[in-house]
Amino acid sequence: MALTTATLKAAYRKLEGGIGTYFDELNSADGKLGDGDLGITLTRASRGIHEVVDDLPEDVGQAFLKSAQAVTKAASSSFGTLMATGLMACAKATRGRTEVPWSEVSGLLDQVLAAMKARGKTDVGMKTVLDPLAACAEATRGLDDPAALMAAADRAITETMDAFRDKPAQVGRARIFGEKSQGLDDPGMLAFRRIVDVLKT
Amino acid sequence: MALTTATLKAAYRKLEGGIGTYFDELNSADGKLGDGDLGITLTRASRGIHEVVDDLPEDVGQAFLKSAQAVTKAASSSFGTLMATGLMACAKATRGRTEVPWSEVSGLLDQVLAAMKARGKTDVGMKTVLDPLAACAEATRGLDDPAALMAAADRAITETMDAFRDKPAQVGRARIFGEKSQGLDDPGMLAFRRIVDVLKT
Amino acid sequence: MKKILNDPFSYVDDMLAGLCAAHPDMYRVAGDGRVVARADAPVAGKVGIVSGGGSGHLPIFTGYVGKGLLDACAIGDVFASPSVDQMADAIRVANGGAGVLRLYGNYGGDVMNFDMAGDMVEMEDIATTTVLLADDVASAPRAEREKRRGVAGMVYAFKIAGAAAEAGKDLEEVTRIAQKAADSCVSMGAALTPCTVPQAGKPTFTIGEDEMEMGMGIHGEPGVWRGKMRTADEIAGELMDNLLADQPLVAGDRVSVLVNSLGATPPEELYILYRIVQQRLDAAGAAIVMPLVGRYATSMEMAGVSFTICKLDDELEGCLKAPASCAFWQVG
Amino acid sequence: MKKILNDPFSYVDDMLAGLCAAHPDMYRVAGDGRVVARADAPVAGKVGIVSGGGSGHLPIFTGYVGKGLLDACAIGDVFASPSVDQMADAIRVANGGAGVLRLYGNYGGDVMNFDMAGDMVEMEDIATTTVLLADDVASAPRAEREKRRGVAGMVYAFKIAGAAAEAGKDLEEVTRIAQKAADSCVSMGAALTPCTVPQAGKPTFTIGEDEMEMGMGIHGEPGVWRGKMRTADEIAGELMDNLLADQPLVAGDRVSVLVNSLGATPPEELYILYRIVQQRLDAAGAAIVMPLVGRYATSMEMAGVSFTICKLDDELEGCLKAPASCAFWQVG
Ligand SMILES: Nc1ncnc2c1ncn2[C@@H]1O[C@H](COP(=O)(O)OP(=O)(O)O)[C@@H](O)[C@H]1O
Ligand SMILES: Nc1ncnc2c1ncn2[C@@H]1O[C@H](COP(=O)(O)OP(=O)(O)O)[C@@H](O)[C@H]1O
Ligand SMILES: [Mg+2]
Ligand SMILES: [Mg+2]
Ligand SMILES: [Mg+2]
Ligand SMILES: [Mg+2]
Repeated sequence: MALTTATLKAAYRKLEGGIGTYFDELNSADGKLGDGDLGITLTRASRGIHEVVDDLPEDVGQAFLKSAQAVTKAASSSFGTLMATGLMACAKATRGRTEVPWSEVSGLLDQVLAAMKARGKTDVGMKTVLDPLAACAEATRGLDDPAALMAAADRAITETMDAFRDKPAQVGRARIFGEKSQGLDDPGMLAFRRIVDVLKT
Repeated sequence: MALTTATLKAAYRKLEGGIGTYFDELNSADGKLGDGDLGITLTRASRGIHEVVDDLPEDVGQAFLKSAQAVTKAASSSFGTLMATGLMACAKATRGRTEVPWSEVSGLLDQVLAAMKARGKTDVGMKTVLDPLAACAEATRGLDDPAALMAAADRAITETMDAFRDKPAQVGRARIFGEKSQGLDDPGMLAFRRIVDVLKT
Repeated sequence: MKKILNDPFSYVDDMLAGLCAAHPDMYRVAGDGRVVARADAPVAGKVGIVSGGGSGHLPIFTGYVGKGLLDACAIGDVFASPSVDQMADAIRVANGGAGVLRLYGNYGGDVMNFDMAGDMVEMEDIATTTVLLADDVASAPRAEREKRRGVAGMVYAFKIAGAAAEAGKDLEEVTRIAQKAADSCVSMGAALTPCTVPQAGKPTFTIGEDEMEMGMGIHGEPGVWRGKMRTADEIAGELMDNLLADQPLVAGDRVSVLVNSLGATPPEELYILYRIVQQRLDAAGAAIVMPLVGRYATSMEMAGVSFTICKLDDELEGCLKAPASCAFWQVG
Repeated sequence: MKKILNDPFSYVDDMLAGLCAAHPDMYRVAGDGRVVARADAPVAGKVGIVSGGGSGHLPIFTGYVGKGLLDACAIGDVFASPSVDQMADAIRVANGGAGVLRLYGNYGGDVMNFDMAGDMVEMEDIATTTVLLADDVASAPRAEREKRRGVAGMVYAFKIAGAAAEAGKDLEEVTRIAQKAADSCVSMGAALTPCTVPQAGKPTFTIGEDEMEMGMGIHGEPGVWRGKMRTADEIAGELMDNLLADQPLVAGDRVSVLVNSLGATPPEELYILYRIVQQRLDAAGAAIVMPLVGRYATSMEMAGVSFTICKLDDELEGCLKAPASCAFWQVG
């Protein structure tokens, strides 16, 4: 079994149906440490993808590219741009293929992480969405079953969030809240958590 | 007996002591139909006179002139300017004299009224301070006893205010309130009423 | 609404001190401190133009002292008339020997005081004339036009009369042109929130969180109706309806238009309104000349807006476009 | 606070339509409608300067498109970054063949998007450089200066870089001068009330009737302290203390200073504050050049103020005083 454009389409449709549940939660988590638009950003991103999902080509790389472009247009907040950057990295890695073995997921996450680091000019360990992402890349290494991949990612996110909760934010708008951010989840991490929560159902 | 600078000084001091009682009442009456500064205006006028009252010259005309100038400086709202205009008219009529017979009061009021009409570019009958003033000029005609003069003025004011209360305002800021002004005393009439109330005690 | 100030009773004096400190090349204080004059006033041989009124309306009145605009201005407390002496001082400092035009808004107290000030300086052989702005169509019907309040139309009158004086016209001519400018302006406004007069310490009126008042004056004088907030396009439409009914336009007319914030309303919202202003003037066949969008005549931090239409002929248009400069406005 | 609008979701588009309708000689819409360019852009052979950011800060950013200022600007929703595509379009329309400087405020989303936009146009052989404004001293200590938010210092950077580009300097020179201008600016603000982002429909934060927040950012980002309202002189004194501690001045220094309203605060109150600004700069022995007092960088109808000190050398001073014009500001 492998990741195809059909897998992607199903995931996007699931996200579109489910992410609304977390709209207020994400806005208000971002409101405590930033500008309160993170729920809006995810909704806009999934609406942007909605416009293209029916027409995504068989070429998985092209499908990723089209979704990256859609997110760029629809959601220009930091998280939206990071998402688009990650999708673009996937596009590059899967260009010209209609099937991507599940065993490559961990490696894809490495590419995503590298692209986001470059775009965000930051590294892991700063209490951002990069940290659960890095943990997922590690935790999924060597796995090639979608359910096992999902379970490993799920655990990795929980552990990372627990580990970072009491540290101060060091990047993005949350940085200026300094000590106030200790004890609060990074909004971007929470957003990642919720995306996986929707996808795993 | 006659009106002298000593009479004027006593009246000014009485006013200064007593007008504060009506500060809020006059502000709020003016607030209903104008800009709510009529209590402030009378207080400022009497403070202005306070600055000069000790030095008022024996020449009644000069004493009126000095008080007119003091009011002009201190109170530049419509009512203040009308007061100064009235005092200036008295100054002209009494220039060079140290005693003015009480029998001339009615004639003085005629002069005051004429000057105010010219300054305000308006006439009696429009529901302004001019109406009780005109009534006082009439009511005091032929009288030469200060107590009788005061009693006649007092009655004339009451009658005029009763007669005008239900008419709409036609001049000044109150005009634009149109029908809303019916049933409400003109603030300038009320101010005149309160000045006489203080002086008659 | 919160205000940045020291003592409410020093609000105006502190403001004038800062204004003249920031722009010493433009403004200087004259008289007892409540007169602001062009730094180079009086300009010998030029007709002087003075205005005056209460503070709290910047740039009106004080701000428009400058080349091609006013020569001097008498400044009262917030929303209160200056005194006769201050007005007389303003006239004196503006007098370059060619006489002085008093150009100001139609408010009872101001009129009586400026008249008295004119009587005073007459003894000093200064010739004066008067032109009153009475442009607020919401404050009286056209049949009683002379009773209307003066509002943002002053901006056009100052600019046009200022250009005429700068061009060397005599007192009679400057007065004629100023009167024509005043007669060419119609204005109307709508208020959304009150403002706070520092000495009063509380808002000048109260209004519901979802209410607005159409036709309100710039000191909170009553308007035409109070009711639920309307959309931008509805507000603009109603203001234009009233202005065009009062002063109809025909195809080929040339007008300038001022979309003015009363203070807090941001330029973003003025531009939203401007779309409709333009549509309506286009529909009437009128050409728009030098539209003004911004804060030209305010009531401190009041939220709200006013529209002024100034109908032009060649003479007025020439004066409107002539160079002028003050700290708040520069033309040419 | 009440807003004049139609649909919150059309706020920015309605605003841009009105802006370009009112000033067709200045501005035109480009790209997908969320780019505003100089009417005559691109200017062949001239280095282009683009900026971009969220709406709701007029005159910043869009308003400063004009001769001697910006060539184009990408405009997001209120307080939200424009998209990568919009930024790329702004760069394209600004490109007169001599390269384009991206000059904007240090906000994470804007930076990522402008970087991405730069990557896109690189493929089209447009050379680009970047200078970020990071002038808000309240947002990070000087040791971490590159993390500071960009606020009203942008006004100086736009003006100075714009003059350098207008003078025909090449991309490297314009970038060097822009960077020097950005490095010369320190700013700090204080907020008294929030504002309302139309799509959110409620105020961005709450604050007590008698409270203020010192050091707050222009989107309501947290400041240094929140507490009881202070007097104008205390507020001005504290802002100047912070600015002068961050960027000390010595006798003979030349500076410009911007006393800026965040929106609702009227010019009267800016001038009250200016007295202290001038006193403190005089006491430091610094000469004030071309002080700016007004609404230059706002947060819609927020009440509050910011001060910016821009330390000048001959090159910066020359650029600051060079002619420039847009609908909101005219120099020379
Ligand atoms: N430079 C960066 N590098 C990595 N992650 C970042 C960066 N900036 C922001 N983020 C992530 O994005 C989240 C905020 O996203 P978003 O609300 O879209 O930001 P904003 O509204 O400030 O543009 C943060 O919680 C953080 O996880
Ligand atoms: N033109 C006028 N002629 C006669 N009386 C006038 C005139 N204008 C105002 N008044 C009187 O003055 C009163 C208002 O005084 P005041 O509050 O000082 O006016 P404002 O504050 O509007 O300048 C009115 O109630 C009226 O009696
Ligand atoms: Mg956010
Ligand atoms: Mg955001
Ligand atoms: Mg009054
Ligand atoms: Mg008054």
